[in-house]
Amino acid sequence: MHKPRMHLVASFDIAHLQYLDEQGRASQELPDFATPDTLQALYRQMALARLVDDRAVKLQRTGRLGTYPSTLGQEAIGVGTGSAMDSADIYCPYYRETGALLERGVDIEEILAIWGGDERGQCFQHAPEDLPLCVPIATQLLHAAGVGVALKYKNEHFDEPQRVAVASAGDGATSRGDFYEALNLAGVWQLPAVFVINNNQWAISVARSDQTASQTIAQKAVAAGIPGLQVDGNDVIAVRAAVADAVERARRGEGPTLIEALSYRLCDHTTADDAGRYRPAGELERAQKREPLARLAHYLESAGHWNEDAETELQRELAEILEREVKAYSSRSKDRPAAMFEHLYAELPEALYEQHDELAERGGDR
Amino acid sequence: MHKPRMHLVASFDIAHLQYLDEQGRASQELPDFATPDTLQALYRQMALARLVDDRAVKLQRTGRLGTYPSTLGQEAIGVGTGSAMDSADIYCPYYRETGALLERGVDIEEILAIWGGDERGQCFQHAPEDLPLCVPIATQLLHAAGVGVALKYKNEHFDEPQRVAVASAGDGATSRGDFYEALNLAGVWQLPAVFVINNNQWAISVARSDQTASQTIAQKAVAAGIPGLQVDGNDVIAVRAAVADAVERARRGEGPTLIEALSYRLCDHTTADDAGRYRPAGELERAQKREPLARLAHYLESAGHWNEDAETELQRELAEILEREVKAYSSRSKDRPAAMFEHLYAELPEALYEQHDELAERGGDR
Amino acid sequence: MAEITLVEAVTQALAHELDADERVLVLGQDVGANGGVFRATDGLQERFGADRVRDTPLAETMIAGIAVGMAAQGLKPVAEFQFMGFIYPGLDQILSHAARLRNRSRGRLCCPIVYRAPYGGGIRAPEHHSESTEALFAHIPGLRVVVPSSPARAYGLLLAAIRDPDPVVFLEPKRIYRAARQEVPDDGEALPLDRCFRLREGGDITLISWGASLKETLAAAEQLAEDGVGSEVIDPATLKPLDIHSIIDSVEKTGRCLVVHEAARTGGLGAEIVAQINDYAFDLLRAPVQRVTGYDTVMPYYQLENYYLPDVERIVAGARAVLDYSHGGGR
Amino acid sequence: MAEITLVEAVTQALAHELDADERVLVLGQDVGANGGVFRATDGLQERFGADRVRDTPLAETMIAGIAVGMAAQGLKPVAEFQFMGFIYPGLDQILSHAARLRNRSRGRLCCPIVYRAPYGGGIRAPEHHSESTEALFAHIPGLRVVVPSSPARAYGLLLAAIRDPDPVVFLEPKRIYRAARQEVPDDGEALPLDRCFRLREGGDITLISWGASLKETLAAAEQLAEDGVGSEVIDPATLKPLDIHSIIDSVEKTGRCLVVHEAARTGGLGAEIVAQINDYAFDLLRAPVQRVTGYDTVMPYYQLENYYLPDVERIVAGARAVLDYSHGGGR
Ligand SMILES: Cc1ncc(C[n+]2csc(CCOP(=O)(O)OP(=O)(O)O)c2C)c(N)n1
Ligand SMILES: Cc1ncc(C[n+]2csc(CCOP(=O)(O)OP(=O)(O)O)c2C)c(N)n1
Ligand SMILES: [Mg+2]
Ligand SMILES: [Mg+2]
Repeated sequence: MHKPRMHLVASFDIAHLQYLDEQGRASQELPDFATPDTLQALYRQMALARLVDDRAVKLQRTGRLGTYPSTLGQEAIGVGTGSAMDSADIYCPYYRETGALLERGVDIEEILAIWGGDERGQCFQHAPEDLPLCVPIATQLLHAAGVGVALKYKNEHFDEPQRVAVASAGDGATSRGDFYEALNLAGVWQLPAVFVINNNQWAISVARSDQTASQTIAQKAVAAGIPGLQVDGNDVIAVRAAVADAVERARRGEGPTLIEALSYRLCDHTTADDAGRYRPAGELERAQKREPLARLAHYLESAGHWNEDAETELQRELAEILEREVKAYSSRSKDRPAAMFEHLYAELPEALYEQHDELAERGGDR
Repeated sequence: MHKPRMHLVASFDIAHLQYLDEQGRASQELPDFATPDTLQALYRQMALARLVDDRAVKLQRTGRLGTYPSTLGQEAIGVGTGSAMDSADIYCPYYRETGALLERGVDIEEILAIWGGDERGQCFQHAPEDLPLCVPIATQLLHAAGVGVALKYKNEHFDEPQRVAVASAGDGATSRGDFYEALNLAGVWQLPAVFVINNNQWAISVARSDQTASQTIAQKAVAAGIPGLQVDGNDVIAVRAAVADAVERARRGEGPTLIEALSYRLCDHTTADDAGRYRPAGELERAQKREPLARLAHYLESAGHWNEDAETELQRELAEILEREVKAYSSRSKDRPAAMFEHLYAELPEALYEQHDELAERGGDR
Repeated sequence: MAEITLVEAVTQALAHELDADERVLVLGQDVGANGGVFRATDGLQERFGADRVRDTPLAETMIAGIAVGMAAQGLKPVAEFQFMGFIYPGLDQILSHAARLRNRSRGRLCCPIVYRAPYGGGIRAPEHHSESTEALFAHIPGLRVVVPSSPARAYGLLLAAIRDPDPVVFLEPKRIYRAARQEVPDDGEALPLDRCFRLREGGDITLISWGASLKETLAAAEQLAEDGVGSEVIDPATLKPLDIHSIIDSVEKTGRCLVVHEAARTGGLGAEIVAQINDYAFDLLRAPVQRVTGYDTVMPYYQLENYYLPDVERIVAGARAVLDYSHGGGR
Repeated sequence: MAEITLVEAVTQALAHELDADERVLVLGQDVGANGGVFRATDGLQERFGADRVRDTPLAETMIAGIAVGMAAQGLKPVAEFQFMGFIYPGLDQILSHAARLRNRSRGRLCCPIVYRAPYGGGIRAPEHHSESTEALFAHIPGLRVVVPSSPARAYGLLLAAIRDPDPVVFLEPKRIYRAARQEVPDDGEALPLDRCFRLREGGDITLISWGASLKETLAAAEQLAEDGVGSEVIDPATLKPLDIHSIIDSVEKTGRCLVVHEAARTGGLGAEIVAQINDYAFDLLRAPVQRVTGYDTVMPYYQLENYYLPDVERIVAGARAVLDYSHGGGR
């Protein structure tokens, strides 16, 4: 049979954004925000995230922390995303988030407390409206859509300035229905929402190519009729530029965006994982050459805005901050057992008095 | 800020297939299968589906059937799809399926029994491997993916000839995570599966444009990295050609396809619905002009393969079949109450003996 | 004042709260122009606008999940699942998030959500349209589960559910959506979510049921009364947290109790009620608490559904068995 | 013969059935090269190929749903959910389809599926990784729910589950995955899915538990024995359908019973056991059957999880309360 004639009804392009190449050279004119000060600040936050991660892994190894998911190699995504948001915007994080949380003002002590098995870490004293870290994969994307509904509604009904919901997830998360349902709703309701995917090439041991046949994650936006783009996730300038642009469009009422940030997980999935079991030989080494901190440092150095002394001074300052926070974490008192009832409902129902009291007694609260 | 330079990484086109235009004129050379005999057979099945639907609605109105979802106006989709499959292929139907079920050899009596509240209708005596009609929206698409896994596996491990799983769903169903998860798996595992969407423009009262912002349903395939295309769903030749092509590619191991068949629900959602509450004035009338039966009849007439006598004779023959089947339905005995336990497990567990026996007693079975 | 049905009472409560509190939003499939497949939201979109009463795309996980995000930002979503049989894709979001957000954020954020769904069988509906799986929700810490059984209780309890600062699963017995009419003043008076309702007084046996089954339970009580047996009929209405003490008060008086529910027996809420009566009133029991329930099988297609549902005859027989029970000795 | 752990017994059973029956396929997240996050599928992909032991994309609804389609076509999928906390998105497919396909097709098609998941708390895991919601599944008609509590039972019960022609939810108590070793011959001998296991004989009280809690329950029995109290310890193992008669046999002897489970109390499976003991053995009870369980709140983050889990002290105290119970009169 000869090939039938078909009529074109729709076309889509997926584009990729990069400012700094792998050697830290500007591959195009940098965006306006990329002043030396701002770039140094971004570098600082990525360096801090790396230190926190490193320490957290060590704390876990010595039994002082539970399972911990490091962001090693992916710091540009969290920091770029967080730095592109207004503090009044709402962040709906997944769990691999150290950089973004630091940008959002979450205390290092809080981050450690969460992974140290203490709900009080989720209090986010300096980001009180952000959602807690989210473990069930992709579920937070629907929360972000819901937050977007509320922010749009409050803007229209309560004259609140338009705020934006930003959510993050991993590449594996894009296989879940929640991801797609969130994007679809955001599209059809034109929600002020930005979805940032940390495509670190792995979902635990499942490689990106075994996760989906789509050539890019960004093109999944096509299914929802929303814009989708790829950024170099090891280029913090690109991440910040893309997220900032998406956030501003959302703020202007122009709807949601899906951003795929390409990076690589330069570490085990978590401290409970051993990537040696499944990672092909050589892959890690190749990826290491593209990592985000060295790249930005190279750029700043070659532009004359960074040097060894600055680095030493920065590391000293960050180490001090870290020590202080780790100390605060280590000296926290344990939560009271009865606390597990005290926030279950706004008011403890009578039906739970007995159980609550038994627990309070056991915890020595009374 | 000036617009950054971005690098194109992927491009996608969505195309639309039609053979017969709204007036029943060939808009391009017809495919090889479109012999007068075959087209008459397709017409016959569509006409039968329409009669069954009409009668089922009447049976419901007189209390002799439960809620019924008519396929009025969408007959080309079911008949086109069913006729493109081999009998050994597996169909995973949704609930709006009269035409496809007739093609699959399901008895009219069985169809009526299902909607008449009798599980035995799902026995599908002449389509014993097809899945039962599926009510929870989009869930059957995952079953089709699973059937696809099995068919591919059995081909590779048990030397079974390659069979194909075909599933159907409505436009509303494409908003559900199950839809996307099924497509994504089918893509990454290159499953022999074809997903046919009856885009009848409405999901009960929710218009297609309130369901998703995507310009087409077909483009949702892009998210899964699989081919997606649109067909004129009122053109049975186009439906059959597209499905047959997709089925054959699947059979050759070339993976899944998403097919969006554009049509219109020329009836209430079900007998429990009143589309008058939400359907914009004029829409129904406009859609009626595009309906599939008249279109094919016009084509056949103008080609000299159909006339009034043939139509009269066909209607007489079909009415006879229908009477016989309705009579068989009406004279069915009620299922025994205890039957609700007899197929719950392969063997009734001891824990259920008492309940089973109580029910058998109440049903007069013992 | 006109008398209204249970489903109209639902509409009246929704309208009252939409009117009273701009943070209240109604959302779900076909809740807009169509007014819901049972007309529970009839006229609401016209009155309050498509922003307050929203048709969603067809995705239950989404409905359950966005409600969490909306609530975290201070709105009060009232989300409809079209039938209880389609609530399951939302269970993860309800269980893992809605029910936990307050606790896991140590009170920083909360989820004042109402998840509504028509519930139960007996209306000759298609497959999957007749579910009564309240027990799944009653096992989830952090939720409230409420089932009204009359127009007045539907109104008062739904007001309370919407005003409640925590998530409520509100299950509407659709078999009695239009079974009876009652005067229900639109006075904004909520009913308590922590108290049983005593629907009938009596001293010989306590009959506990909720939702549509109360219809048959009350009829059974009537029939027992003809034989001189006094039944106390209790409607817990709020199934979680359960007001066990009102139940115990009644059992203290009667010493005999029967629980009636439409859901499958094993692991149904009846078991929990039996266990708690045992905990608190074992010594007072003159017979084991018994259950008349749906069978431990899938709710059949509609031709057989009346065999599945507890009917008056089974309830009377169950009560008789409790009443006639006499210790075989042993203790 | 080497002694193996519970998780190794799971691997051994999977390998046995993969080897014996080419229709058996193992699928789930990270079950391939990684061998599962708990190594339950360690080495299986290497041995049987990536076609038999498959890494899936990250989508639980999908995992639950494709198993139905695979089973309908005669395969025997053994699907792993990485943790029980991530099974909920699969619930709709399990409840609405896997559990019903045989019934709704009147026996034409069926679902010989095993849905496996590591289950329970006590391993200092992150949030959502410590669920024990077996009661949700035990309420669903058409399912079997199985929880092994030793390497030998894990092996024998998993073989039975895989061979069973109907869907089985197989919950593996991960706290005891490596708690003990036992010789488990790889002889392909399945254990019955309709019988309780009596783990200890005794005449004074019946202690019923399953999964990891049996560890503490047996320790409590030991402690009670030091005080001269004989405990009969029963592991139902198959929680649905429940072999209540073996339980009744024991209660006939002891007249006293305590149920211990890690899941939240309200609506937990303990309630059903209490209710059924009441149904069948009310007269023989010398005290109300009581429950020592997890609390009716969300399983806390790990710092407090040991307060949540029933420990030996609470079990002994619970048993003491049953043993010391004396009628306050009334009946
Ligand atoms: C619903 C759900 N399923 C499974 C898990 C277990 N799990 C934790 S992380 C992970 C992989 C996630 O991969 P990806 O989305 O790529 O994020 P990454 O960890 O690589 O950043 C899995 C399967 C989970 N947390 N939630
Ligand atoms: C999971 C689920 N949610 C809701 C429903 C109720 N319902 C039945 S049909 C329908 C609309 C379906 O629309 P569409 O997918 O476009 O198919 P159509 O009926 O138009 O052919 C809805 C919401 C259902 N059956 N299943
Ligand atoms: Mg990843
Ligand atoms: Mg439709």
